[in-house]
Amino acid sequence: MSLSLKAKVSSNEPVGPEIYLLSLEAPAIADAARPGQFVMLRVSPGPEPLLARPFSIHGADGGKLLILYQVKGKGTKLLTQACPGSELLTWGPLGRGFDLTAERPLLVAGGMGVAPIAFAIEYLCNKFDEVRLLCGVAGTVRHEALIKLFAGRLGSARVKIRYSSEDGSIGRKGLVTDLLKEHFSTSQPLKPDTVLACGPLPMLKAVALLCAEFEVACQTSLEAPMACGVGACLGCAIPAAGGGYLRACQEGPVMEASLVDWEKI
Amino acid sequence: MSLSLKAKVSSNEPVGPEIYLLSLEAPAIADAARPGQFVMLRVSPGPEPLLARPFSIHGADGGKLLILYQVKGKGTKLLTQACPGSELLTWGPLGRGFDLTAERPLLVAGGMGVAPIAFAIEYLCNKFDEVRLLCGVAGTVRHEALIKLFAGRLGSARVKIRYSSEDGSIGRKGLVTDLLKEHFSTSQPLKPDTVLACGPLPMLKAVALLCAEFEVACQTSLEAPMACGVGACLGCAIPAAGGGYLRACQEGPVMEASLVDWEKI
Amino acid sequence: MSPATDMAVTVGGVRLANPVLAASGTFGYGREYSPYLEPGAIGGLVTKGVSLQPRAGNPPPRIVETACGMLNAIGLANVGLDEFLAHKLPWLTEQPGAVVVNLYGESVGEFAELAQRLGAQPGVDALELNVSCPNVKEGGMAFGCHPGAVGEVTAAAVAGAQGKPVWVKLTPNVSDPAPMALAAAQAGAQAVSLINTLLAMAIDAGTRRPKLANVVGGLSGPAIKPVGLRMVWQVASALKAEHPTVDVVGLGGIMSGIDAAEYLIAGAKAVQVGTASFTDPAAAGRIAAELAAYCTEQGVSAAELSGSLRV
Amino acid sequence: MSPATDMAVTVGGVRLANPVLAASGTFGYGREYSPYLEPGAIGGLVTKGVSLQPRAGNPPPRIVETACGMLNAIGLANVGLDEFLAHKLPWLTEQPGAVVVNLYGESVGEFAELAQRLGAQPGVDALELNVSCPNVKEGGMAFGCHPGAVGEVTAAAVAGAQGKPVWVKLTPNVSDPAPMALAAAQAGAQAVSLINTLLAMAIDAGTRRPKLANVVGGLSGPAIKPVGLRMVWQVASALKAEHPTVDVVGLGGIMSGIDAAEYLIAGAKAVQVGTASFTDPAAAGRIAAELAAYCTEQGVSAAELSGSLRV
Ligand SMILES: Cc1cc2nc3c(=O)[nH]c(=O)nc-3n(C[C@H](O)[C@H](O)[C@H](O)COP(=O)(O)OP(=O)(O)OC[C@H]3O[C@@H](n4cnc5c(N)ncnc54)[C@H](O)[C@@H]3O)c2cc1C
Ligand SMILES: Cc1cc2nc3c(=O)[nH]c(=O)nc-3n(C[C@H](O)[C@H](O)[C@H](O)COP(=O)(O)OP(=O)(O)OC[C@H]3O[C@@H](n4cnc5c(N)ncnc54)[C@H](O)[C@@H]3O)c2cc1C
Ligand SMILES: Cc1cc2nc3c(=O)[nH]c(=O)nc-3n(C[C@H](O)[C@H](O)[C@H](O)COP(=O)(O)O)c2cc1C
Ligand SMILES: Cc1cc2nc3c(=O)[nH]c(=O)nc-3n(C[C@H](O)[C@H](O)[C@H](O)COP(=O)(O)O)c2cc1C
Ligand code: FES
Ligand code: FES
Repeated sequence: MSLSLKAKVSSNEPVGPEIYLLSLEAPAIADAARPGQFVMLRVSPGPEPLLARPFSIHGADGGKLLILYQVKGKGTKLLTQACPGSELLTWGPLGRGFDLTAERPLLVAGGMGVAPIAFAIEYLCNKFDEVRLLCGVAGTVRHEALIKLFAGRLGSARVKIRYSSEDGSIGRKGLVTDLLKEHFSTSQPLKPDTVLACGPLPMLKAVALLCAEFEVACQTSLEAPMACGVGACLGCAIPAAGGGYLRACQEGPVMEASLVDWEKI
Repeated sequence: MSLSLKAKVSSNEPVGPEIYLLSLEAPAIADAARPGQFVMLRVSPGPEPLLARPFSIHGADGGKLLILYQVKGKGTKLLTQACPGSELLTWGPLGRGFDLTAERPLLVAGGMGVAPIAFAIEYLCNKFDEVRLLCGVAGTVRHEALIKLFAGRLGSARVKIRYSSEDGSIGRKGLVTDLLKEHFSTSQPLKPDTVLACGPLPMLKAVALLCAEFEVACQTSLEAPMACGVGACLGCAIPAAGGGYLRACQEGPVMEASLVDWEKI
Repeated sequence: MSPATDMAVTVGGVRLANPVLAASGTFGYGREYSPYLEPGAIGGLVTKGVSLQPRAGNPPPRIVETACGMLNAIGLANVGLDEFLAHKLPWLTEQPGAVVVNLYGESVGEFAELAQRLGAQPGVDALELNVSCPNVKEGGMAFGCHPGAVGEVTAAAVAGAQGKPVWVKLTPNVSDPAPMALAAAQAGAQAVSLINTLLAMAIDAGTRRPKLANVVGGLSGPAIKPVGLRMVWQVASALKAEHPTVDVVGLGGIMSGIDAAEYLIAGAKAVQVGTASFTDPAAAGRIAAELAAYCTEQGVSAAELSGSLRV
Repeated sequence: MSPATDMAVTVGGVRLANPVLAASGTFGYGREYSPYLEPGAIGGLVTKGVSLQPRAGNPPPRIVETACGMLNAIGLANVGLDEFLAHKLPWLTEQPGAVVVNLYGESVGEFAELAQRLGAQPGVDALELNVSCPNVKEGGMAFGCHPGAVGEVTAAAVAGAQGKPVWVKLTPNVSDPAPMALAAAQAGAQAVSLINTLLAMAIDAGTRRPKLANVVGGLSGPAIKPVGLRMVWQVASALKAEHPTVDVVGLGGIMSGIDAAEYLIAGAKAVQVGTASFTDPAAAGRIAAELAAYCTEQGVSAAELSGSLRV
């Protein structure tokens, strides 16, 4: 059950260049949250900027809702100024999260795509002795914060991370799809049965294609401009494989890759 | 010469309920400022609220521009949140200030009208051994801050203040015009030759009428909604005695009472 | 809060517990917002525009934020009449509050057919004809800019609607909406609602492309409130003179109870809350409560407030 | 900053050092803003509307702030032609930058007379006919909503103007401004400028009175930018097809160099900065500099940017 409330900011700290970790007091939302779901967050009480911003739930811990966000434009810039104690109108949890029933899930994150993936990892760590993540970053400099975050919050012995970086400064030089291809080719017969992916659109597209090629189920967490977040405005249309559109906020943000028309998107 | 600059906030402190004293680093504006002039101040860098707010210059001291303001609506509310170190787009000094060449000036302030009057008093204290002010307030509770301010910043031996209050809690019970009438009747032959007044419109109107009756010159500092502050938009129209309109920002804010059509205003 | 004043109104043939409705296209089919509003908090809702056939709508991007506003080019995506009747209307009928069905046809005949089939539904309280959508090629705004076309569409719908009140939703993309309102009234509409969105556009200077795939879209939100108020006042004044029984439903940029009050003062009998619901899913309910508080404070009923502008 | 790219444009028969002009009614007679702008910072200015006789304008309040916008009902207050020629134009003539005189008549004859007397002034680079003011009873918007009237006024002004370029300022209070633009072009205008303000209204719920003494006023500022962009694109597309030598001057809500770039991309050859000057007296100069920086970054000249929208 989703609900709307004025969530008090517990903390809102930079964890890296242009990347912040926001913690909100929103027990009712945190308790109901499942990995892959998101919330809508109003960054200003006034009419400007007008619309709420969607953010994945990065964690839900003791009544606190964690959001990991990157400064992109005026809304996220304003958000950095939200002081502890101030209140932000928040509604959620929203949308369809990851289906975490797979036997041998493989997580794939690109850049800020880690935000929801981290929540999924926590969840899966309760279920499996080993959780595998392939993580693509630009490099240690630009994504130092994310890498630190993994080393820290997700640094459980159970999480096995392999990195790729565009500049070669960490892990394999190249794209995360290179890692994925390698993984598919070498992990036989224990090839993953499902890939759970979040990241930039070109990455998701490449991941979806690769999964199709290797006949592995694939769930992608997609972004679209959103107004309502609750399925009412029809603004967040994602072209569907069968023609027509799916709503990122309702049939998504996590969608089976096979349901998406990756050509039109 | 007026100019526009990003003025750094030196301090912005409440001095009473809903009344703040703002100090801005704006040497070029402060140096040029004369009593009765004003500045335009942008309270937000974004498009909302859109227009700058006009504020009288309350003082100009060592490169600092002082503004005494009351929280009225969203703009002044936002202004209370301007932290020291932040910058506010400011232009000025603007408009026609008080003509301070009179031999026996009498100052009359109602409520927040004290903001520009205080600057005029400082100026006149350099010229005269005694400066007389009639000051009308609602009462000691609502206007405690203003009264303290007088006792403090203007508490020079040269300033002779008489109060009136609507609730009788300080000075004479009644309106400041009662004091003024009394003063006119009893100060012969040293009746003031000019009244300099600032306050709410009904007060200014009553002061102007009284001055006309006692044949004393009267300068009133008027308010009008303003967009540009520089004489360009023609938004700040004040009905003129001879028909037509005067611009509060250009022919005012201080206007000879005889130039104003007090019936139409 | 139990308002000390009477908030009930009868508008366009429909009795409402309070004058606040949710606007078409911004409240889905009602259920989307049920987690966020107390049942009965608002007077009712206007559904997303229903067409005879399901419509997929325009390609994305469909929405973009602008200064104190937003553009949308949804393209009247909707589930279509059959699906609406089978799966959306039954739930709506069970809820307290009026159900106004917004409908959209590509021809006069389609409007008539929609009115006929929807008019036959006991759960439907009124029909709102969308002759003002800026985001579709056929029908929509093309109808809404000509009094003759508005009259024709309205007459056809009224004839089909079997006594169900017909409201006509007017476009702001005209010099003066009054002739359209008068044409609708003349043809039997019991209310006109305005404004729909202003035809507008946004450009990405980085890519030099339109920000909407549809190139143009409709502007809504606080930015347009002054235009909405002006048009409601124009139309209410015109109707008062010539068709005093025909009501005005006002909308455009309503974000607070005070905004709603302004529309009532300008001459609306009820209001609709649109984009505000996107900025706060509980907005419509909050606005109804704020309006009641305002009326109590002012000591007027909602009906008395309507048209009380002192010019 | 010395822009690495060519910012000069020729628009409506006038050569501008850069495509940013100050808009009529928002920049006085130029001198009011001289303390705040470097000489030559902008391409030029459009004066406050000049009429044959001085006009006192509407009673106050004349302005009110709205969400990301403002309403004005100045009522074309101005010093009148004689005073303008005697005391405003001489100073303007000495400044760098083009001088476009905005003029307003209550009849076709007045427009012709104004055009004749102003056209004879060497210091005047072009005339801009205001057929779109929402705040006056006679003329103004009444002319601007009918292609026939626009054509007639334009033809009369062109005949009087002794070869001085005539621009026509169009109203947004129409369904489609293109017919007005085509009529102006047909009648000899060398440019059309749009948009003027949107007819609008604000109400004080406390007093239940209009916030403007004139009841209605014109909406300007960032709130209207999406409407302005749409109309500029519509008009530029129409003129390109039928009168490719007639230019578009775009305005409405321009607050930054990027906003200005959007208007150029939509098809304007130059832009005007209006309400922004109220929010920052140096806005027009800043916007010209930001636009130059954008053009340099994108590696295009201002002329190349114009009409480069990829739809
Ligand atoms: C379901 C969902 C979950 C998300 N989760 C996260 C998250 O966990 N952390 C995070 O940092 N960001 C997340 N985002 C993206 C985030 O919503 C946008 O970065 C944010 O809305 C930008 O707001 P802004 O005002 O700063 O930028 P704006 O000024 O609005 O725009 C700046 C730039 O960002 C782009 N942008 C704006 N909105 C979106 C959007 N909804 N999706 C993608 N790009 C956009 C614009 O096109 C523009 O180029 C998520 C988006 C969605 C749809
Ligand atoms: C020349 C001049 C000098 C001024 N000096 C001072 C000063 O020294 N200290 C001070 O506290 N205030 C001063 N004011 C008034 C001040 O400008 C307004 O209080 C302020 O603009 C209100 O802004 P807001 O956003 O808080 O209110 P808004 O939300 O804009 O409005 C709140 C209320 O204030 C009224 N209001 C808005 N603007 C004005 C205005 N320009 N004049 C009068 N009422 C207005 C509105 O009608 C409304 O009722 C001065 C005004 C002028 C014209
Ligand atoms: C996303 C969206 C979808 C809309 N869909 C419809 C629709 O289907 N039918 C209709 O008559 N109006 C539709 N509208 C217009 C609104 O009902 C309303 O008239 C307009 O948004 C102005 O009100 P507002 O400023 O309160 O949003 C839509 C508006 C938005 C923002
Ligand atoms: C206070 C004010 C006065 C105006 N006076 C005139 C005028 O005299 N003649 C004219 O053609 N336009 C006039 N305008 C319209 C502007 O030139 C411009 O078209 C409009 O404000 C939209 O641009 P903006 O959003 O950048 O302000 C005026 C606008 C304002 C705000
Ligand atoms: S964001 Fe409104 S339907 Fe998805
Ligand atoms: S405020 Fe613009 S002319 Fe006075």
